[in-house]
Amino acid sequence: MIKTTSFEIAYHQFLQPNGEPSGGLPPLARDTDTLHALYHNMVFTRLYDERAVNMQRTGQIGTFASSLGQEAIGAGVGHAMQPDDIIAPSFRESGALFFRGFRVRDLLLYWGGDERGMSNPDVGDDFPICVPISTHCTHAAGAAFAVKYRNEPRVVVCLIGDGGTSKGDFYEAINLAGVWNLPLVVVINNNQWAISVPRSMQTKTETLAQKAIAAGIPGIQIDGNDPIAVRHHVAEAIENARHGNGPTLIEAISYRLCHHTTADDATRYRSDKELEAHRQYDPVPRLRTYMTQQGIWSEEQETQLQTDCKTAIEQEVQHYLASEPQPPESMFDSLYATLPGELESQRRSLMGKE
Amino acid sequence: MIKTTSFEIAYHQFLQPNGEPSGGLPPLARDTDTLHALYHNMVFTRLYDERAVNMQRTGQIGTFASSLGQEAIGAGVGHAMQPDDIIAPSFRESGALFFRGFRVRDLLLYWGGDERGMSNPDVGDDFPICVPISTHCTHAAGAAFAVKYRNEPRVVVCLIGDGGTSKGDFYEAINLAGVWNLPLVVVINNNQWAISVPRSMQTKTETLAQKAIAAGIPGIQIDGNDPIAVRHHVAEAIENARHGNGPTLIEAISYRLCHHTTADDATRYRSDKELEAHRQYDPVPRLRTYMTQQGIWSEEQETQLQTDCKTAIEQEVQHYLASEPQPPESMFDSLYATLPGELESQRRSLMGKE
Amino acid sequence: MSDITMIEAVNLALHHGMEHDPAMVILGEDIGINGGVFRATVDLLGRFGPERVLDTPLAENMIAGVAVGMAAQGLHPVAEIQFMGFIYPALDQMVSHAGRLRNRTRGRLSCPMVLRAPYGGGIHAPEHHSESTEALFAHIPGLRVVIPSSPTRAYGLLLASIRNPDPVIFLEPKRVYRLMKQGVKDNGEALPLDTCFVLRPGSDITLVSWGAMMHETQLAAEQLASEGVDAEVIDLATIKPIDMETILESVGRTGRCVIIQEAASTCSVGSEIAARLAEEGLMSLFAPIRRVSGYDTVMPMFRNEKHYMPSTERILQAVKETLEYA
Amino acid sequence: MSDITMIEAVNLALHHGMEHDPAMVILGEDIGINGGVFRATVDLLGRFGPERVLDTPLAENMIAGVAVGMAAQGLHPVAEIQFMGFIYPALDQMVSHAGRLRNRTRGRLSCPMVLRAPYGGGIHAPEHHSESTEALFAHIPGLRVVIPSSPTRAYGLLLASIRNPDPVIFLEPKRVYRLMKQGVKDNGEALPLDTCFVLRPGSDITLVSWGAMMHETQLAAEQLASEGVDAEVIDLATIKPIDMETILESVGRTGRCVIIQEAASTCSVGSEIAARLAEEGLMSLFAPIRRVSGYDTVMPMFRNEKHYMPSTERILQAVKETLEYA
Ligand SMILES: Cc1ncc(C[n+]2csc(CCOP(=O)(O)OP(=O)(O)O)c2C)c(N)n1
Ligand SMILES: Cc1ncc(C[n+]2csc(CCOP(=O)(O)OP(=O)(O)O)c2C)c(N)n1
Ligand SMILES: [Mg+2]
Ligand SMILES: [Mg+2]
Repeated sequence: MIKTTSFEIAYHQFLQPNGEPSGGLPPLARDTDTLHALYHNMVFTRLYDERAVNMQRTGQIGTFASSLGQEAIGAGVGHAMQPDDIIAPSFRESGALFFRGFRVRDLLLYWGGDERGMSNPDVGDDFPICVPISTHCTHAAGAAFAVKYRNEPRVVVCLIGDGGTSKGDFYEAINLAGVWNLPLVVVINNNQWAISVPRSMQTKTETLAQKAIAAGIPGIQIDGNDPIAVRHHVAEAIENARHGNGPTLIEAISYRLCHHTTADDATRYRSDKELEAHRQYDPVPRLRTYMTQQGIWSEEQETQLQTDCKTAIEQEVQHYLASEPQPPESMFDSLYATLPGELESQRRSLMGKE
Repeated sequence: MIKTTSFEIAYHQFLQPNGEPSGGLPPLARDTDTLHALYHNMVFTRLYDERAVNMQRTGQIGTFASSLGQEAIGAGVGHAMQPDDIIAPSFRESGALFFRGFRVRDLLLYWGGDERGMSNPDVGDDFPICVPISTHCTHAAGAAFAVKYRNEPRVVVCLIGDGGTSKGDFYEAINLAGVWNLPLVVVINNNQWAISVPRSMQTKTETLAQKAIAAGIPGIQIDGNDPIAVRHHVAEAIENARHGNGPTLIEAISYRLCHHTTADDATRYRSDKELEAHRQYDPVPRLRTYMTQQGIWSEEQETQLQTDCKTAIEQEVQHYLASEPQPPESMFDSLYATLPGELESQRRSLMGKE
Repeated sequence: MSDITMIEAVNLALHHGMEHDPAMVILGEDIGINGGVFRATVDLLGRFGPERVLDTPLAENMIAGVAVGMAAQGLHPVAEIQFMGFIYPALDQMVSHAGRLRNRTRGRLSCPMVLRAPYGGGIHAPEHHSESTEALFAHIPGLRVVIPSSPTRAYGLLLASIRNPDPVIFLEPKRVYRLMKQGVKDNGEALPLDTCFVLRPGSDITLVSWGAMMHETQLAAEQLASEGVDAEVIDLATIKPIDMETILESVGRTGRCVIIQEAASTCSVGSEIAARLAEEGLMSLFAPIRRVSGYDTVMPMFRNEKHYMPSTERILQAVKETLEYA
Repeated sequence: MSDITMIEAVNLALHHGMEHDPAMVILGEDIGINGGVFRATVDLLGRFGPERVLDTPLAENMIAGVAVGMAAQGLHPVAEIQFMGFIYPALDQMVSHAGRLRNRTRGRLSCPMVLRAPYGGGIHAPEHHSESTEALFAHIPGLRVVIPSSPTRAYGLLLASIRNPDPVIFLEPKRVYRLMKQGVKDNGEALPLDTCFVLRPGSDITLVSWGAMMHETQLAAEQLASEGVDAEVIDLATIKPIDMETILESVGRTGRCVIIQEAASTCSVGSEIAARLAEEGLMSLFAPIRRVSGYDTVMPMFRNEKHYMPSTERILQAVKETLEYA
């Protein structure tokens, strides 16, 4: 006797690489404000990344991870979230973090080696940047439980990379989200590389979205360089979760047009040819072309946007550069709610008082 | 634009619970020796379990995990393996271990709190029993790499429980096995409980076999109380792996007709009704009925088998009971290939020589 | 007030916490309808429901990580790891996140969680069921580690841990879960998380221990008393932070110290106490410090575990050598 | 023989191992075509091919577990964890299996593997890239822990670790990966895995350190020499087992000891050395032992990391206090 159970994974795209619609468009494709917001965020992020990479070169910050080429994911995710939702970011989603209220100065502080980068109270209870890959997936699930427990209409969005999907934390978290029906959306930035390890060496699966099947939750694959697809499908998943329909896994296919970080030299392991071939999928010109064709974007607006972003970023950079380091003893001061006695003396000795 | 990818998980059964074929049968269903071997192993294991549970009650061994009701899995897996293959067991597969050369005295030593239970050189490089759930999945993958690396025609078989599939180790191991195309077969004993946690609270998936889709490897579900299905499909997966076709995940559906271990009281969390309802799926009478209908099993053979098994087990029990404990200093003697100097003095002090 | 065992005291404290703190939830493997493999969580599911008493899938890393996420969002999760031998997958979350969340965000977020686990040997359990690796957590900044040794201290210290605004590893010496009964008042009174308990004042020698080994340590002290040796017995109780003041004061008076622990000796909590004595109390010592520890071997399987765990005899032997030192 | 850095010495030892031992394989994240994020494995893929130089998926627990499985089946895996901050998911496998396989099977199976990781701070890296948690592994029975502090010792100790029949945690102080060059003979000669290295004989005080802190320790010793203080400088090198004989002999002569480590102080390797001195060398001490350690705080992000790591000044201060003690 043989019975079978079937599963499907769909791939979605609205805008082709050349900016032409690839079929029916969702309502947001006609919503100028949304399109402008997405575009603004992408341009802003790209300029911020460029500036930050330069700052690293001149020693003004430390190792930095750009999101060049992947801006549609941060923008789409950040814009799809409601203010009260909660983000559990990895480290490559500056665009999403800007939507959440993180400022350039916060991120520069963080990459500049200063804990205050994650302390901005305006970002509410959003999680800080998470460096150990995939470990924040379970935090996101725990947070999703917390909001569900309190009957709050909030959703948690967790961002990870393609490499991150190989780690047990990821599976454990989506499995729990499935069985507990948690309001969680996990978005994979499949930029096709985990430092030097290509997507094909991470896993044998045809898609990363199908990993959802192991958790019994919906999984979809989207063109992660199509800001409309990201915004639309992430919002749909978020609203699903908000209405009690449980978690979704979204694989957003993109490409890392930059080095892994400023500490990396991708030319060691990646051909120029491959890199160049992917430039045509760049999300920024894609949305710009679409908006131009829709008659909602002009050269003047572009120029203005570039100027505005640069000015805003520059102001933030100056803020950052003017920041005094924290006093050395700050390493003791947020460690516990109340410093245990045994650390008082270590603190004093650090301050040269003993 | 929408594209879709599809996946299927099949369920296989050859013998119905009442012992009647449920469709076409594989060749082994006509192979008397194989059927006898499977049946012998199942009966032996059941009698061993019974004896061991009693020994625990009288303090002759410690906590013990019976495989009552799940004997078809151990038997089918153990018989499907070639001598040179490698098993990475969990702790509930005594039947498979008997096929591998572990003796009753070995297992009693182990459950009696004596490391020598896992030292029998006749079991070659089979892995020892693994207590921390799922942690041996990666060992199995590593072993599978080793045999592949040396071009040996060997396959590694890893056994875990339904609860074990929630743990990251499991996913990480099958993911690696997929992408490295390792000769690995992972068999899940889905006995529907992980101590008190029912299968439905482990995961939302319809099957456990579909977790294979997350690793891009074949997954099938079989009736784990049908010894013919287990033997056939495990052997098929093993031979596939042996011929370079990579790993398979097999979910064998069974039911834990016993307490979790002797330390557990399943009546606290499981209804008698549920338990009783599952007795009809018992693999032992199922195979016996089939063999009787085939005219290859008689009352006399049954009586003889019971007597033989009991005698053999009893001899082993006596062996175990006669075993002297290891000397206390044995805790030092297999810790390292050569004992570091600093431990020499600890060893001497244990022996009262210092 | 009734006489109860340590495991009942743990259960009582959990009930008290759940009763008074709607943000508290309990999670772990088999902690629901089964009431925990040691019965620590018995009746909680019935009383507080499956929204607050959460049987999880089998994944310790996940349990710890989910607790971190809950705690970051204002809940007070008390997570159980079934045995300390299975706590290692949870260590990453405790080291990398639980102990850092407050610091990393300069206080914007915090992590008020408790990770409970039965620990230690002596119950004739299978492999991996007898670990005493409290030192791993004691080494980690941002964590607290607490180990009770009696029903009253279990109750008071667990309540304190539940209310603590930072992550606490709460290790329960399962060998003494049911060894003794004490009258425990269910009055919600917590004990301090930074103070040793002097169980027996004495002037000749200081014995420091914690967890199940308090039992042998106290037996040794009684034996010594009958031989005219007046031992001071200290229950460390809070492993991190360590209340060195009490220990230094005591050793300042007795001049001799034996530290008793079940754990392997190297880089252990006993090492830390000895090191601090060597740094801060050296000149009051009349004799070398002695550690009586488990050996630096894998805890043997149970047929031989008694040879691993410090016995009253080993303690007495060390005490005598310390007293006789000249 | 050419002058090379420590990272080059690591690479050289890996090459030598691969060349002479067909059972050796290398695995980890980005260790193939990329040659490792620190270039430790550069050229190995090209020379030995993808069958033996294995870029893995991103999962440290898996890397360790797969290495255990390989080792159990006769291979000699050398696995890299990219940074020690990501080693915690691998700890379960090292504690529960690598350190126990031989013991569990009474020698039927064994686990000849090496787990390499760069460790320590001082390179202005992001969070989690500056850990010094060697004590966690040093506490675990069945493991060995090795930390080189110079190119020659990196070469000799890594070769010894590769050939060792038991699991070795090999931690590389990345801050000094490129700090100094030494002439390293690629002659395949291993160094012992149970012996300290006395880098500078001296009679006034014993300084014990390891890893990157050897640098500051040696600077301190030079400074002291210029002030007429003759410090003996010991590179611990093998963290587990500890060669106490050499240390005790030294402290027996000098009567004073300062232990310098980058790690947090509590339950650290420094605690262990201090404890053993307090047990076995107490009466030769003229002054309290001093540990100069990282604080028991999370290593600050890099803007402030210099305040965390022991400086030459802090070492000198501790030495002076120890010398002046009366
Ligand atoms: C647990 C862990 N292991 C290793 C690293 C080092 N590391 C940083 S990023 C990275 C690759 C991540 O790849 P992916 O998940 O695809 O994210 P991407 O960088 O491409 O955005 C690695 C290995 C880490 N941060 N955490
Ligand atoms: C990592 C780990 N966590 C917890 C346990 C305690 N424990 C032993 S068996 C078990 C349930 C296992 O369930 P399953 O995987 O379905 O196997 P089964 O016992 O049903 O054969 C648990 C939680 C363990 N051994 N290892
Ligand atoms: Mg990536
Ligand atoms: Mg089960």
